[in-house]
Amino acid sequence: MNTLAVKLPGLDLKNPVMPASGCFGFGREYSEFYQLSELGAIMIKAATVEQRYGNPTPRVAETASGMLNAIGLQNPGVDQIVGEELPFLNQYDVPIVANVAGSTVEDYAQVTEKLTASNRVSALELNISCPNVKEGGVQFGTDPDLAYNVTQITKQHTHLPVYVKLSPNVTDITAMARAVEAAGADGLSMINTLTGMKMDLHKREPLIANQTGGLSGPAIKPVAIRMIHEVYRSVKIPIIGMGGIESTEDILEFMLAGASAVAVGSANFKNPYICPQLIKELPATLHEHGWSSVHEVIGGAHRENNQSSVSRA
Amino acid sequence: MNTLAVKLPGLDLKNPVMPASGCFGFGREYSEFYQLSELGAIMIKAATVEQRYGNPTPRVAETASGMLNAIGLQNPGVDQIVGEELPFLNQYDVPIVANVAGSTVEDYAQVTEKLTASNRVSALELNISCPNVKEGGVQFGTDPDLAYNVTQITKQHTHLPVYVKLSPNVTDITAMARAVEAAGADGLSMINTLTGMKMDLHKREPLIANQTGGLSGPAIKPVAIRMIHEVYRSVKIPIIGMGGIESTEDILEFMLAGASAVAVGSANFKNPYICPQLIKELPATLHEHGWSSVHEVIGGAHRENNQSSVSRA
Amino acid sequence: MMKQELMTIMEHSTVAKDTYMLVIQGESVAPPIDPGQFVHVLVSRDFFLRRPLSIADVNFANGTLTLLYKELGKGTQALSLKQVGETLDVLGPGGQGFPVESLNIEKALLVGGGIGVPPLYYLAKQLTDKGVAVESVLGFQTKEDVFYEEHFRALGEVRVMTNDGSRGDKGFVTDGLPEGEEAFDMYFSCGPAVMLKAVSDQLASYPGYISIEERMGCGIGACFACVVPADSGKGYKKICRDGPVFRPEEVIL
Amino acid sequence: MMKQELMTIMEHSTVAKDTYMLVIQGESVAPPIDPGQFVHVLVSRDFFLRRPLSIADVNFANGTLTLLYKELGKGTQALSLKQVGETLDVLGPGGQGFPVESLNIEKALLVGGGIGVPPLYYLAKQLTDKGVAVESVLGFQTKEDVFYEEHFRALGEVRVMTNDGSRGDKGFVTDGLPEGEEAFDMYFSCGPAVMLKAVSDQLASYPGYISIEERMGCGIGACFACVVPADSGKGYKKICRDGPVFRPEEVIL
Ligand SMILES: Cc1cc2nc3c(=O)[nH]c(=O)nc-3n(C[C@H](O)[C@H](O)[C@H](O)COP(=O)(O)OP(=O)(O)OC[C@H]3O[C@@H](n4cnc5c(N)ncnc54)[C@H](O)[C@@H]3O)c2cc1C
Ligand SMILES: Cc1cc2nc3c(=O)[nH]c(=O)nc-3n(C[C@H](O)[C@H](O)[C@H](O)COP(=O)(O)OP(=O)(O)OC[C@H]3O[C@@H](n4cnc5c(N)ncnc54)[C@H](O)[C@@H]3O)c2cc1C
Ligand SMILES: Cc1cc2nc3c(=O)[nH]c(=O)nc-3n(C[C@H](O)[C@H](O)[C@H](O)COP(=O)(O)O)c2cc1C
Ligand SMILES: Cc1cc2nc3c(=O)[nH]c(=O)nc-3n(C[C@H](O)[C@H](O)[C@H](O)COP(=O)(O)O)c2cc1C
Ligand code: FES
Ligand code: FES
Repeated sequence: MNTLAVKLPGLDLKNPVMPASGCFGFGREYSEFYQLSELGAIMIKAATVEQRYGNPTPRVAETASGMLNAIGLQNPGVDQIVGEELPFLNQYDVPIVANVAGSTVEDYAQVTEKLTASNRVSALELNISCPNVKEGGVQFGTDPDLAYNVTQITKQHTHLPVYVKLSPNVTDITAMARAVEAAGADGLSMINTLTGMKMDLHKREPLIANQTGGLSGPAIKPVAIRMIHEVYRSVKIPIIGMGGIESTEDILEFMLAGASAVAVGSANFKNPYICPQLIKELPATLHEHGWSSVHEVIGGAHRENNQSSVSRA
Repeated sequence: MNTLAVKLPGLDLKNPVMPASGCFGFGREYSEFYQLSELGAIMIKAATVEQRYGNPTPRVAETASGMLNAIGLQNPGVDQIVGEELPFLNQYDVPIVANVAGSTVEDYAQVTEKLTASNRVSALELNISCPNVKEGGVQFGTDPDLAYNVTQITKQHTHLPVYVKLSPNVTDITAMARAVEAAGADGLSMINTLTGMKMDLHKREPLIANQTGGLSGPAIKPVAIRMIHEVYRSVKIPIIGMGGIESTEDILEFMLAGASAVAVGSANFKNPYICPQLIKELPATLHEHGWSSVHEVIGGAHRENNQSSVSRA
Repeated sequence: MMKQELMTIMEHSTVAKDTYMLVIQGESVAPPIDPGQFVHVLVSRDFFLRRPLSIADVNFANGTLTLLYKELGKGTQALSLKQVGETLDVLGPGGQGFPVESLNIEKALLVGGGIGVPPLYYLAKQLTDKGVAVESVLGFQTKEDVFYEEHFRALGEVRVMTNDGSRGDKGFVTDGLPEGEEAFDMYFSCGPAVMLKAVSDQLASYPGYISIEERMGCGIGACFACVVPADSGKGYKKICRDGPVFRPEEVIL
Repeated sequence: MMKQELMTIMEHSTVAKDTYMLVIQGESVAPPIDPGQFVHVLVSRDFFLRRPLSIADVNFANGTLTLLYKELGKGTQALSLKQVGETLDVLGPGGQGFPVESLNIEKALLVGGGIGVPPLYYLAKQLTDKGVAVESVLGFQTKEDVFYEEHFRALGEVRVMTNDGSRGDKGFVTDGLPEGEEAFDMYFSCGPAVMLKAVSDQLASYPGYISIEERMGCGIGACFACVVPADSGKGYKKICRDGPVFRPEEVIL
């Protein structure tokens, strides 16, 4: 069996490592650093119906072992993404996961249709968890009924597998996971950022213009692993894990907790080569810890008690 | 006006810095490092009706800019705390805030009565947010109705001011804050730890014996500041802020967001002298940023839009 | 071509109050590097984000870049403690700089404020190399903050402005701009946003280029952290990728 | 008295595979310091928790402590890179050590496993100083891991056990314990929990002391991280405060 390959709904991954949405743009910039086809997949920046400008600046701030961002879903709009960004990415032999966002259920449906019709992406990632836009987005991500609804309607507008991206800013993440599974989600991606704030002592107000921002980076890794561990026991659909991944050991922690594949987000900013580096080092780290393939790791922390007979990879 | 003094319900603080519950035991150990009377107040370890042994070990793990703990409310029981620990602490000229925990509403009532009857504490901190005990504790902290209930009953059993300690593991922290304010809480203390997990790659299971633990330290500071900022706008009672405080700049960030005083938790483990050091440095940091007393800082980030006319300190 | 490289610190010294000159050597130092381009520096593993710093001078023969930076926060403070011989994780050179090659001018006005002065030095050198006459107006808070005055003087006329008048003339850079027709053909400015706004308003009748600052994430154009509104507010430019140098009419300050 | 101090690294060398000897100097090194006590070390600002390390030797005249540690994770790895002359943030000495003063014995058996060996060296020195004869059984994984064998040999009889027999005898320390009546009066043991359990079971007829390890938060008794059940499970002891040295009957392993 191949050491690194993982098969997920719609995604035939040569390895389980992909850049996370919003941290890799549409791949152009990173294609100057390495061959994008080395990646397991690429999760591209959120697409909305219309072009969005996003929030005022400053949009990012550094925090202890992490950062805040409040980009606000800036993107060129789904038409331009389909017309210009996807053709560029399709040059490379790598599956594309398109991140779908909006303010209303109709927005999600429309973006989904256009992305599906393009025949240029392998799967959709439903962003119901962006904490940085005033309307929409975040409510879908914190109310199981709304999440059910938007997932179900999205599924009606596409034949592509749908991964729903969960927000960690909830009391019970398993309720969210169960709701979207019931609505037909093919997989989950988790976690999005934790809502946070930093003060500017000189200006005596929040440093980020949007006031709050999404916390990412190693700071949130323990929360991500806990939530993936909880959700793995609650649903049968596979999980793409993310939140603070910086090393191959981190990847194994996520997989033990229950992730079938992982995404690397803000660490790309620190080290533009991080994804191919992790992919290269992963086999050695696996072997060092006594595993011969990533399959053996997935959900490993549940092995003793885990009743689930589903293979998630 | 005194630079550092803050007056809160039941607490006449010579300065706004106190050690956080669970990170300072009952003060004995730290009394070997410095005079406890230098502190603004002391928040002692949780008290339950009976002695509790707590969770199996390992109980702590290091994470990026933070740590996980799952002590599980180990404590010698309220009788021994009243009989042996409080008399020791009462030697020092420093207000004591006693942390009340339990599995049932009756537990809270009983501990509250005994602590009140002792006449040895200045205020109570209602721990409805400990994520590390299987039953009780955490449910009270994530359901506004339960939180209302336990707060109201506690208030019926004491004349002491009650500060309710909020859990960050909720979708809407303001709903929790409003509920306990409506139930008669005199103040809030926030935040308790975020639930997290770390994997032990050798054992292929969670490193903490309890599986999950509470994440504390600078990693959670942005979440704490965001929640305090949100809650400050939603209620009129004062807030004691905590979560990752390590420097005087951190204190000012918490105060700008809306905290009237602050507690220092896990940073005590890194530097046993941290509390007196922060107290000593605070006036200089205040002046450096153009303030002459902590009063001017409290809620400062809300000044422009803030309708509240209540002074919280 | 943008690269990530562990560059070696060759020189590190104080040039003014809290202001340092850092010379770093590495293979990324290969033509073309334009004045106004920047490097994105990871000070140490203690930091999660890189810091953008302008390229203040280049020596292709030695393979070195010169950076001039001011200690303003934790990152630049930690940077100031780095010793000669240590390495620094540098991503760059990035962005679009000032267009020297394509220019057809005789007299250039350079207007720099504080830590906006560094990129103008390499620009001044490039311009004078090309035969363009350079006049500089450099603004600082007080005399202790002034740096590289002599370096600029070696390349052309210099007027120093300080807020308190403790060196040069008292006032802002906008108080020190040359007057009269034909004083210069084009201006080039770098400094805080308020200054750029004032300078570009006052010099609206001249063609010019300004270099803009914003907090950055990736520093390479992927994260949309560093945008500035463009096209009457409907569009945007990425400062790290499309800039930091823009024509004032391209962006909305 | 427990103190927090920036101690200076005087020596730092390899004594076995991934195993280092670190000599640090500071004012905290004042009597009394008992064998079995430990220091709680903040390796650098990159780390949030301190690391407990046993005191392996003390030199009051020079004001130095010797630590012996094995590189096992990120903290000890970062520690191994520290250079002589650098400082180290040390909290200590902490805990209750082996009670040498009050003992009235003639022959002591020391049983150490791996990184449990360090505190036994200072104990062996203290015991022999007091005229107690010392016999040591030291267990390691393989011959590359063996350290301080000669140091112990200078103080008494030594039997080395390795898991693979690559040095000394093959087996666990429990395979190497002396047999026969009156072989010793009291035993002292430090090592992994499983080893301590096996040793104290096998030597149940002798009085003894064991030193226990657990992950620590505060390291001073305030946080309840490092407890071990006591009094048939109803009570508990704090390893950092009441221990790390206990009588086996005091605690439940
Ligand atoms: C294109 C460009 C070129 C620059 N060139 C220079 C130069 O040549 N010399 C110089 O001294 N400074 C320059 N700056 C400003 C410099 O990046 C900041 O002073 C520096 O990042 C502050 O870091 P810190 O850690 O000391 O401050 P902190 O406030 O501790 O930094 C926290 C975070 O905020 C960011 N940040 C803070 N201030 C700024 C700022 N003014 N601009 C951008 N990011 C900021 C930091 O990068 C970091 O991510 C430039 C900025 C840009 C955008
Ligand atoms: C009282 C006492 C005395 C000790 N004396 C020595 C000694 O003299 N020489 C020596 O080499 N080791 C000793 N140890 C073990 C030593 O503390 C650990 O090997 C060390 O903390 C590992 O740190 P790390 O950063 O390399 O590992 P990591 O796994 O990266 O550490 C992560 C966290 O876990 C803790 N941790 C990991 N393993 C242990 C462990 N076995 N015991 C306690 N905490 C642990 C660390 O302190 C840290 O907080 C002692 C432990 C105790 C409790
Ligand atoms: C600058 C930035 C922009 C982001 N934009 C998006 C986005 O458009 N859609 C989305 O689903 N997640 C977005 N995210 C969240 C990341 O995909 C990821 O879930 C999160 O950052 C946690 O991973 P990390 O800690 O590895 O960064 C963004 C994160 C950052 C830092
Ligand atoms: C080891 C440990 C034990 C704790 N025990 C308690 C407790 O008994 N009661 C309580 O209300 N909070 C407890 N807390 C939470 C802290 O009081 C504080 O809310 C939290 O750690 C965040 O602050 P910090 O980041 O400064 O540590 C504990 C925290 C730690 C690290
Ligand atoms: S900093 Fe990421 S786009 Fe400019
Ligand atoms: S480590 Fe805190 S009580 Fe022992």
